[in-house]
Amino acid sequence: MSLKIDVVRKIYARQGDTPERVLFEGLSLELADGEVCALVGPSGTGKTSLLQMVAGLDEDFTGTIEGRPPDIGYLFQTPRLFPWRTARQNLELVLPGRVERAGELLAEVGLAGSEDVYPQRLSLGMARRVALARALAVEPKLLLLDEPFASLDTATSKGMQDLVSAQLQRSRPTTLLVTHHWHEAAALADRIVVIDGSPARIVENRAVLRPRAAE
Amino acid sequence: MSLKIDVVRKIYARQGDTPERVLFEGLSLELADGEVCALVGPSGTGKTSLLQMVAGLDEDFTGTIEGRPPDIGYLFQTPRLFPWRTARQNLELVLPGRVERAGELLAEVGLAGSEDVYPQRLSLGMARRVALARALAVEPKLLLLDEPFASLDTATSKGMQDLVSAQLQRSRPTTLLVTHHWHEAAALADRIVVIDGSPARIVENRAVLRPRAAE
Amino acid sequence: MRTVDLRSGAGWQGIVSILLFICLWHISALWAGSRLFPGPVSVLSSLLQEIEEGVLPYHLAITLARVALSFVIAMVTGTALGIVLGRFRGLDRWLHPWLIILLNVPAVVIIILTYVWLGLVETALLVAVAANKIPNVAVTLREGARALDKDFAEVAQIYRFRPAVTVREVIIPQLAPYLLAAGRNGLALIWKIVLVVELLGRSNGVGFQLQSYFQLFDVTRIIAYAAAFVLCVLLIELALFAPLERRIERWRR
Amino acid sequence: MRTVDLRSGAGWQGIVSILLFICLWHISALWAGSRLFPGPVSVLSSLLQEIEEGVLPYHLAITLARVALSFVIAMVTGTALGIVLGRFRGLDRWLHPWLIILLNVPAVVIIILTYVWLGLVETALLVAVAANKIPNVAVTLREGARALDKDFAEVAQIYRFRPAVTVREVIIPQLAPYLLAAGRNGLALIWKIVLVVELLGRSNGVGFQLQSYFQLFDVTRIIAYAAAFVLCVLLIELALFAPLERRIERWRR
Amino acid sequence: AGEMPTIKIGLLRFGTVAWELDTIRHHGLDRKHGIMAAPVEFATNEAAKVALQAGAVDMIVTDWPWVARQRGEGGSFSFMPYSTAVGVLIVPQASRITDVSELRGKRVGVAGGPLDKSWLLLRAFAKRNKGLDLAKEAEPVFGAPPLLNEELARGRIDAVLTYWHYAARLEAAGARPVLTVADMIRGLGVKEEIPMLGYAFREGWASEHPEALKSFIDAAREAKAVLASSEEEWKRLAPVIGVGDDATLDALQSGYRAGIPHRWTGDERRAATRLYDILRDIGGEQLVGQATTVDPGTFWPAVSY
Ligand SMILES: Nc1ncnc2c1ncn2[C@@H]1O[C@H](COP(=O)(O)OP(=O)(O)OP(=O)(O)O)[C@@H](O)[C@H]1O
Ligand SMILES: Nc1ncnc2c1ncn2[C@@H]1O[C@H](COP(=O)(O)OP(=O)(O)OP(=O)(O)O)[C@@H](O)[C@H]1O
Ligand SMILES: [Mg+2]
Ligand SMILES: [Mg+2]
Repeated sequence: MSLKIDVVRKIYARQGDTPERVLFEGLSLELADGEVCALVGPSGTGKTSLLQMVAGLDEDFTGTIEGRPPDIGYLFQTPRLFPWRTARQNLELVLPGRVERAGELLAEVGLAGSEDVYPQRLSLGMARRVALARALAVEPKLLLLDEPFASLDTATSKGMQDLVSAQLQRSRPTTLLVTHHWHEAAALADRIVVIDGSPARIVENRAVLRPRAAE
Repeated sequence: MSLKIDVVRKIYARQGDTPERVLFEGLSLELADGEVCALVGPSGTGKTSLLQMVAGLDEDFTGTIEGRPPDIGYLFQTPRLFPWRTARQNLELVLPGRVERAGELLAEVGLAGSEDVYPQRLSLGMARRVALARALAVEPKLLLLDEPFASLDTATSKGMQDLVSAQLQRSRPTTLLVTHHWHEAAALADRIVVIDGSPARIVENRAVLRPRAAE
Repeated sequence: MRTVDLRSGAGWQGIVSILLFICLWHISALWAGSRLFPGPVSVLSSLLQEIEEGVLPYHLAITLARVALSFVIAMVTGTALGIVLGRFRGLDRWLHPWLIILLNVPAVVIIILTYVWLGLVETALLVAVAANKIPNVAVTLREGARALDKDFAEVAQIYRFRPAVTVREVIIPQLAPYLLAAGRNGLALIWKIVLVVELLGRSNGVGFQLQSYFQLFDVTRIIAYAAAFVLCVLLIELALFAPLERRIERWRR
Repeated sequence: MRTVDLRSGAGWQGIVSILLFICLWHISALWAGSRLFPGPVSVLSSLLQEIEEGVLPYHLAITLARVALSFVIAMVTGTALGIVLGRFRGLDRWLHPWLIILLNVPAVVIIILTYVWLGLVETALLVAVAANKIPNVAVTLREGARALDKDFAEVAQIYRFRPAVTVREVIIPQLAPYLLAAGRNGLALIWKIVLVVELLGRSNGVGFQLQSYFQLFDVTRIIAYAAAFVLCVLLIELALFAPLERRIERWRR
Repeated sequence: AGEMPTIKIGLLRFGTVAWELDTIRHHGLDRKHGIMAAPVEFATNEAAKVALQAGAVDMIVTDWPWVARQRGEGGSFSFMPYSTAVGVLIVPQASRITDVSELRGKRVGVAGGPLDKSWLLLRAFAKRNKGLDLAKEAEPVFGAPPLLNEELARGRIDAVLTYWHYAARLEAAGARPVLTVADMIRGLGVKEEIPMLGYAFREGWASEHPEALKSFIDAAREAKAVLASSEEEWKRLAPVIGVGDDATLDALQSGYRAGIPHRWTGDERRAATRLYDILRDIGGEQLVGQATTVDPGTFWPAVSY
């Protein structure tokens, strides 16, 4: 089943001194089942907000999101690990009944040896990798990735891209990937959507032609 | 006066389930007055830790930091804005007696119109730009920048680089710049230092040849 | 800002809710039909009578003054102590048992000792109340101080905030929920302790009146005095705590 | 883990600190030389005598049982209420005035009413204590619930944690400092209320004994009973609160 | 008039002492004897004791066993009589209890706690005359007097041993007295009328103001005489007493009159000493502390009639 995003209007109401902000006014996007879509756009246009809406975390807008599966993996823009749980325990929490997977996943994101570290004692890059592992751990049917490779050095970033790529090949989740780097988008996505403006609109929406799409 | 970093040994002690970690063992670096040094290295090697030590926030190591001026600007890896103060008020806090500068700075980082927004209602990229503005606001003699251009789209990132570049030209602070992108390092730094390994050592330390250095 | 205040203020729900409470009270009193459970009407008439005679205003004013003074003393000292203990783990290890002891010594023991040592004077009352309440505030604020975010403290250190600025802009906002909890509980607790202290050694105040009417088992008057104080607290709530609360709500996501 | 427990535990400082307290007490009692300020030696001998006669263990056990039961009731109900009010702003607007009223009704009024209505029985005591303490817990935990991080709640929602898991893994850890504050203050407060409730209408318990000795002005025995309870609390501290506290400290930076 | 010594008396707002003091002041009996009697109101008996200890008042009304005990522990207080009325054992109108022996297995409300003098005397009385140990064979319910009155009215206890002025209210409402403390004392073989309650004061203060003390006792006895004879006086006092209905006022009036002590000589003092032994035997060390016998100074020697 395809994912149909149809936002008629999304407003952040005035609150305290924060002024009102009309974020979207008519924004539609349809993702085929298993399609990987890169979402690109300037800082502050509403990429994260859109992901929250797609994930069902923000229902305060007019419009509809159709075809959202129950299994979602969401890499938030900040790691959001539970600080009172070690890296391993954070993964175990989303892997009930399969806790041995936690160690394997941590090794895959290059954190073998740091399994028992509490999040506040991880470097930011390490914490984001744990969060990435968590998003992939649930083998979701809908994968939302908010800048998965930011704050990582080139080599680590490459490794993570390969990891995500492998998972996309394997379980083919419908994916929305926010990124600021065209090469990341080109490497992973079937389609690139650019949003811009205030209220934000889709200013570009084009397919990526590459081997995988032809498979 | 030059900044002399001389770390004999830095250990994060075992704490709770978190195992002990020997971070540095013999790491020396000297920065000439006004020199801009890019610090590069894989995620989790200790770049942030080194910045904390240089800033004087972490004094729990054997070794010395000499020549640290009192005026420091530090862009932390996370924004660390006070959530109970709007973007503008966050800047005003570090600008006693020059509060009108706050508005100008916000405009310079592209946040005109978002002055009265509380940080938790800013996008991550916006919050990081406010934090960058804060680090530059104090016109420091020592500037520590922990991945200043991460989480920003290409255009905004370019704008911020120009802003930092202008400030470096103008007030010539001694600068340590953590980055994962060689082009950023090349554009701004006089020297690139690469650290790697556990415990981390300087594996590369070379000057960047470019017009500015010749000025 | 004005719209916000109206929207998130106590607003009409608060007033309706109090009216509802009074209605429920009225109905259950009618239903019970006992002189030991007077309804709001007879309480109000007792209240008015006591006001007319000038007794209630006199005793209430005295008690309010005592509560206010003790409240300020206990909150300031307790907060300072709590922050210090929360920040300096070494000191806390030493003082923690003392705090627990002071926290659990029955009010009556403290009251007897202070009255006997300082005499039946106003200072003794203030000391007794403060000694009773300070540890409570300190225990709450200590948890708050421990939960303070190091990240923010480091920002304050780097940008060399003056101590006063650090307290006002960095520490207090983080402690706000703890201060609110300690403040609300504190007001209630201090008022209750003042009552006990008054009945054990003062010749005026609401506590003295309550006990006197207790001996006559005049439940209506007892409730009238309680109601008068509760009314004052509801006003303080409206004037002090509610605006503070709104300030916190302003910046939360 | 074992090393950590030793390092951050109450440890030797706690014991030394208590000994120091007793020394100071001894010296000031000597210096005062008044029968109204007995030193630790005479208190201890009274204590031993009361234990020998079996009176103190009997009354202390009864009071401890009452305190324990009321504590559990008040903490569970208060926490649940606090979390609900903290999360559902609409409901809070309606119930907040009721909470403030209940918080500020003098203990003695609640006690009288429950005793009169339920008779001088054990249930009345439990109801009176719970009604006195629940609003305090609720007010503290409500602040905690309001400060809950939405970020974590969203993670729990996305990964579809079962409600029990969400409570245990997401909510409780964030509320821990509030729970600790409410717990410590709660224990102390409940004990103090139980004393009052006992002295007004029960025929056993520490409060009842205190009242009897108060009538005789036997300050030594009064302090002996207080000391016995404080000792119990120090043990509870060691066995319950201190380990909880250490668990929090483990993950903080 | 400015020269007149002032005596501060700690009392309860609605207590019996307040009535007497109001009579003294209303009729100017204190000024007539060259003193000023100043009432200081407290909310509880304990508060008054604290005030006496702290030196905030010169005199309070309490029982002499308390004085004896304090003396045993170094508190040099002394005593002179105020009233022989203390407690009354009272049962509901419909109750079939007519004698102490019928209290076996019953719930008996007791005001003031297990070391209260009335309760100890009742226990001693029951034991000596009926062979009944009330502490074990009845079920005492200790509580605050107003609450106990309520319990009795609701039939949740079978009898109550309470202070006479609380008992008077119950009587006015129809309850029936079974035994007074005066009866108990007689039943224990003490023939003299012993005033259990009296004015307690610091010895040091009394030796400094012997005249004032004497004047006060004279004024107080004159007030008692007024209260013993005049009905009008009680009508006047009604608001001070805090009662509305005549039945209660009547009951209080006769209760008060019955408690007026008429003799205070060596006989009574010696009898009190014997009574103390009885109390000590049943109340134990918890009651008497270190004072195993009555110190002679317990009863202020300069006052007798
Ligand atoms: N809770 C909120 N209340 C009010 N305004 C908000 C809130 N969250 C976001 N905004 C505003 O909505 C806009 C979009 O925010 P969003 O986080 O979606 O941007 P983004 O595209 O993810 O940016 P970035 O690349 O910097 O992360 C911003 O202007 C922000 O200020
Ligand atoms: N407070 C701490 N306690 C224990 N270990 C810590 C602490 N802070 C950092 N570490 C460890 O030190 C190492 C270096 O961390 P640091 O944050 O300096 O890395 P970094 O180079 O900045 O990485 P990144 O590029 O991911 O930000 C990591 O392995 C981390 O787990
Ligand atoms: Mg974003
Ligand atoms: Mg880092």
